[in-house]
Amino acid sequence: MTAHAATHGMAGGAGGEHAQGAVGVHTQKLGMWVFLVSEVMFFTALIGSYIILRWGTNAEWPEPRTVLAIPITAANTFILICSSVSMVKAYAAAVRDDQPGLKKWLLLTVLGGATFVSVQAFEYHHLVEKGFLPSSGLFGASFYTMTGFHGFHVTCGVLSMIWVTIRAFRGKYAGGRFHGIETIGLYWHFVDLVWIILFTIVYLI
Amino acid sequence: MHWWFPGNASSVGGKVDSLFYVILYITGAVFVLVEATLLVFLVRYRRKSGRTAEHVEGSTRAEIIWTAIPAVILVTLALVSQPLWSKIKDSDTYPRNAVHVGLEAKQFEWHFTYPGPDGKLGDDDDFMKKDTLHLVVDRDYVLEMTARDVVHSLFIPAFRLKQDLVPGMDIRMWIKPTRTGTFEMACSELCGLGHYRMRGVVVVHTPQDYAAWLVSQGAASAADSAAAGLTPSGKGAP
Amino acid sequence: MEATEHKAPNYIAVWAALAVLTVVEVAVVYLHLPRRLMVISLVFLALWKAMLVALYFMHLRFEPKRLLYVVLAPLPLAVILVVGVMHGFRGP
Amino acid sequence: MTAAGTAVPAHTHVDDRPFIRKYVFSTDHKIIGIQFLFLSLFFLLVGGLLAMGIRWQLGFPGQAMPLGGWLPEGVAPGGVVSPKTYIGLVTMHGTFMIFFAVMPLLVGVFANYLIPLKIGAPDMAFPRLNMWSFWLMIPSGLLMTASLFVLGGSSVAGWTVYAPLSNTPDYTGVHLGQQLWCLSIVIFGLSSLLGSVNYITTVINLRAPGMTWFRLPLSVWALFITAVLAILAVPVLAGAVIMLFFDQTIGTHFYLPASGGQPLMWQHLFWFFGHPEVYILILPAMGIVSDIIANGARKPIFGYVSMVWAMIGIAFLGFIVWGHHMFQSGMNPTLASAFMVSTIVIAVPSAIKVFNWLGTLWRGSIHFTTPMLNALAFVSMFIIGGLSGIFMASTPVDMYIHGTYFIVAHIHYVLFGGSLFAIYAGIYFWFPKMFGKQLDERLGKVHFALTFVFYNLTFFPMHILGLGGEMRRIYDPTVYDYLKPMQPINVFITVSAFLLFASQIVMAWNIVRTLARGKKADVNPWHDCGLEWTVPSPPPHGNFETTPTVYHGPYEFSVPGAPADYVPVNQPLPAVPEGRR
Repeated sequence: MTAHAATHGMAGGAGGEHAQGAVGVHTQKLGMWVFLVSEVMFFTALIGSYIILRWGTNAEWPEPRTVLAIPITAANTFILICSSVSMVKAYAAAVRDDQPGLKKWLLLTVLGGATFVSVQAFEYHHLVEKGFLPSSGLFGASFYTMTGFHGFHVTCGVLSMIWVTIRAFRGKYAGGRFHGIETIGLYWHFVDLVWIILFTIVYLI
Repeated sequence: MHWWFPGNASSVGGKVDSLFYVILYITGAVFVLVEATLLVFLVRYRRKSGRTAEHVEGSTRAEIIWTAIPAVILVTLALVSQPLWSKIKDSDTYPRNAVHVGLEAKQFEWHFTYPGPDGKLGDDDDFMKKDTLHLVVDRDYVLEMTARDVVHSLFIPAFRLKQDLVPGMDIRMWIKPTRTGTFEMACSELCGLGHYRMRGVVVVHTPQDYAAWLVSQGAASAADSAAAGLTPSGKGAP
Repeated sequence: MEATEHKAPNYIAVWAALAVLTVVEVAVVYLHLPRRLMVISLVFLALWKAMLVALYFMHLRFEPKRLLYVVLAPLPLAVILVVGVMHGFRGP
Repeated sequence: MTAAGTAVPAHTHVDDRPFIRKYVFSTDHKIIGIQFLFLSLFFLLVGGLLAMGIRWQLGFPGQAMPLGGWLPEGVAPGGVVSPKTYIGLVTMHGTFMIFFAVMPLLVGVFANYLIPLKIGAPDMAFPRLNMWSFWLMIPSGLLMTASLFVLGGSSVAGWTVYAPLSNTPDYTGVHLGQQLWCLSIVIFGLSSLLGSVNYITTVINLRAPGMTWFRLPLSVWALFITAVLAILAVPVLAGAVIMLFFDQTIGTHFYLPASGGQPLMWQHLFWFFGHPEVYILILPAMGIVSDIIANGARKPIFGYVSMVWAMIGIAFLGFIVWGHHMFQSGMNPTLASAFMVSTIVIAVPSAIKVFNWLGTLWRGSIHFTTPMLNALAFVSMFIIGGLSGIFMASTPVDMYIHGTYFIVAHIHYVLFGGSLFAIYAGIYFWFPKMFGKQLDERLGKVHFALTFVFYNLTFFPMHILGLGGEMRRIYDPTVYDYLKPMQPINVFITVSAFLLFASQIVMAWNIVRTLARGKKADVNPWHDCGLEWTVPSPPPHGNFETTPTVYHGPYEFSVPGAPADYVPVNQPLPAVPEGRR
């Protein structure tokens, strides 16, 4: 409980180093995990509806691979995974207080995320031109809803990541103040994780 | 003055009512006991000079007792309700020889399709009636229900029956009237601005009356079917 | 620091595993396996990948058990929701 | 995403923040709680006004409403409520009361105000997110209010907005109103999410030394569990509502049978949120009432540990009972049976709580203060609401009473008789702490007595209407011959409802008068043990001079050997004769 004395002065969640409360988890990190728990339920509603509509009822369903381009999306999946790796490398650099490393890996992460979003936008454009729209049956509806909200999450992630990168260049994460990196990293990996599920369930199965 | 259940007129109504009264007596007794205890405590343990509260933090034994008793009563209730429920709603248990009648609900209208003299649904002698369901007393019926636009709910208070009709779903409900007469039916799921006037009637005949009615329908049915069939509803208008 | 107590996992190895699993997934699709086998293997592969990300990138392997419970809490609910609703459609 | 706020100085005496940071865009949990209080009381008033419109039409169908002539011709031709207006009133009454009155009153006000004070924290874990949680409620409330005035009118699909009625404008003529409803609810969900993340993190991580889990006041436990329910349930609603919104705007067919969509899926998703929501609306009330009853009876709460486990049990079971709202929906009857069992089981922890409250009163020394009276009303009304729920849990009986006024009576016994009485109790109890002034006890008791009487006269007869077979949400019951004889009951309810509404003026007057020139409140007017009563009223920014240390549980009243009949949690218990503790 001595930890509390430390938390007391910085209830702002500003990432003090000793701000671990009763469960021994930094407040900021705990807050992010709680947020991610609710994100799980949000995506459950969307992905669950897809599962229910496709397998729980007798709706007609096209073979996804006849509509969607798997190779390019597989490549895109790989890009997102790479950006997760660069994120975790950035975190490791921050823990070591390796500032050049932190900046390098953060920039790569931003790049990976932005590439992913761009490829997705390109894919949308292509699909719409082919006449595959949200109004094209249940598959179109759920495809655009799920991947759209995932893309929205990635976009939010890229924007915050840019902000974090700017802060990193200003030295805000120097001297062991790495909790901000860890927290945004959790969000980033979560978005990656959701994509892993989405890629399998929407594109492959 | 009728301020209680409408008189029962179906095979399941009596059982539903009995179950209701069982629950009413149990909950009524619990209600009186608990509220009386509350009142007694409030009077007896009100603040008085010279008496202080007793520092009691709980009693495991008391708590086990008042957890176990409601649990037993409640689970019993569930077990008692279950068979009746399956009998009413599980279409696998419906009588084989039941007469099937079609029902399609659309905004503020009930459209019944009768099997005609041969007793079979889905052939040429079927005929339609709007907002009126004619049945023979003591005969088993299965309504084959669907909705054309939004969710409706068929509610026949005197039969104690209620079942939603969902667009895109084929739902069946068993009906067996036990008393002749005319009974009102209503929609009990908000279905639009005219929800309140989605009224219909069930006319329960003796077999003789029904036969006579059926004959009288011979000429009228064709015109009625046409009228009931595909008239566009006054969309949105109450 | 709680985060530095454990030895940093070999992130590159995890990355390689993820890449290989992705390739395997795509391969499974084009192998023309029986439908059921394909679905089962794809779900298995996806869960494997998701676990790798959660355990190593999100450090769940190195967190206190209590945090793990917090994180796992919604999963049964998600399953209940989907299974319950799917069951609900096999109607009367 | 990185919620980095500036550090809040904990030990401020001189608070030199500018006015706008102090009272408008404040990050102080106490100010945010008070902001929520006034916002949600406003919406409570709006919801109440809409209810008056509903009652007029049901009591006197087809007659011109008093002042109805002032309404536009399209809304109330000749002063008579039109069917469309009527269903709009029903829909928006439910929506406002649930999302914008009762839920923010319980969670926004009490969770914000009480959690940090009661656990000994200087503020929430993320004060800035907390501020956003309030300021997102404003656009959300504005959008919902705006939907009343847009072309085509507000949503008319009931607060449950069942598809396809809601997502197909052709069926009702409502376009924009329903879309605004959806947007408002999504923003509301975000606000609720930010609040809940804060409450959970704060309770887990910012407890004062000595404030162990099983020393938390039951109100904090309840608010914590509520926040857990909210983060798990509200996102599902958000997802479902987004799909509904897409159905209306970009031509998807999630809930339309036309291309294989499922209307029933909306009901499942909605109630998967909706039932935990019921507990979101009642658990905090239970927590507040537990605190106040222990205080009023001057006794420790009876069976503290089982009270906590009962709440956890309710929360868990709350996620597997959603189907009981759908027994007659065409859902698989076998699944319905499973839901019946889980629903019936959930009554057990509720019963435990009621018995434990009675046990708390047993051998107490009951002070009939205004908060205590309201808390006792909660208990007795919750008993009725709980018992009437058992009728619906039994599937065959539910077949008759589903969708009738019996349900309306039940929900109001739980939400008004339950939650709202607890909210009143909480407002009377913590008002001195919030504003430093004591509400007038005599006016408070008058308000309580009038509300209690007219509340019962309004809602109890609805059980009878329901058993007589009167459907809910119908514009004019006199269309049906079998309902005509019951019309006098409707008239009676309407008159009672007007009086009930008028009785609330007493409370409004009490609040206004007290704020203007009320008696200054003591630091601890109710002689309570909680940490919030150890700091000045109202507490300073940062709450505590020094971090408090907690020595025992929250309900140490009438401890033998103690100098007073309560021992504040930051003081050790007196040395006790062996055999205790």
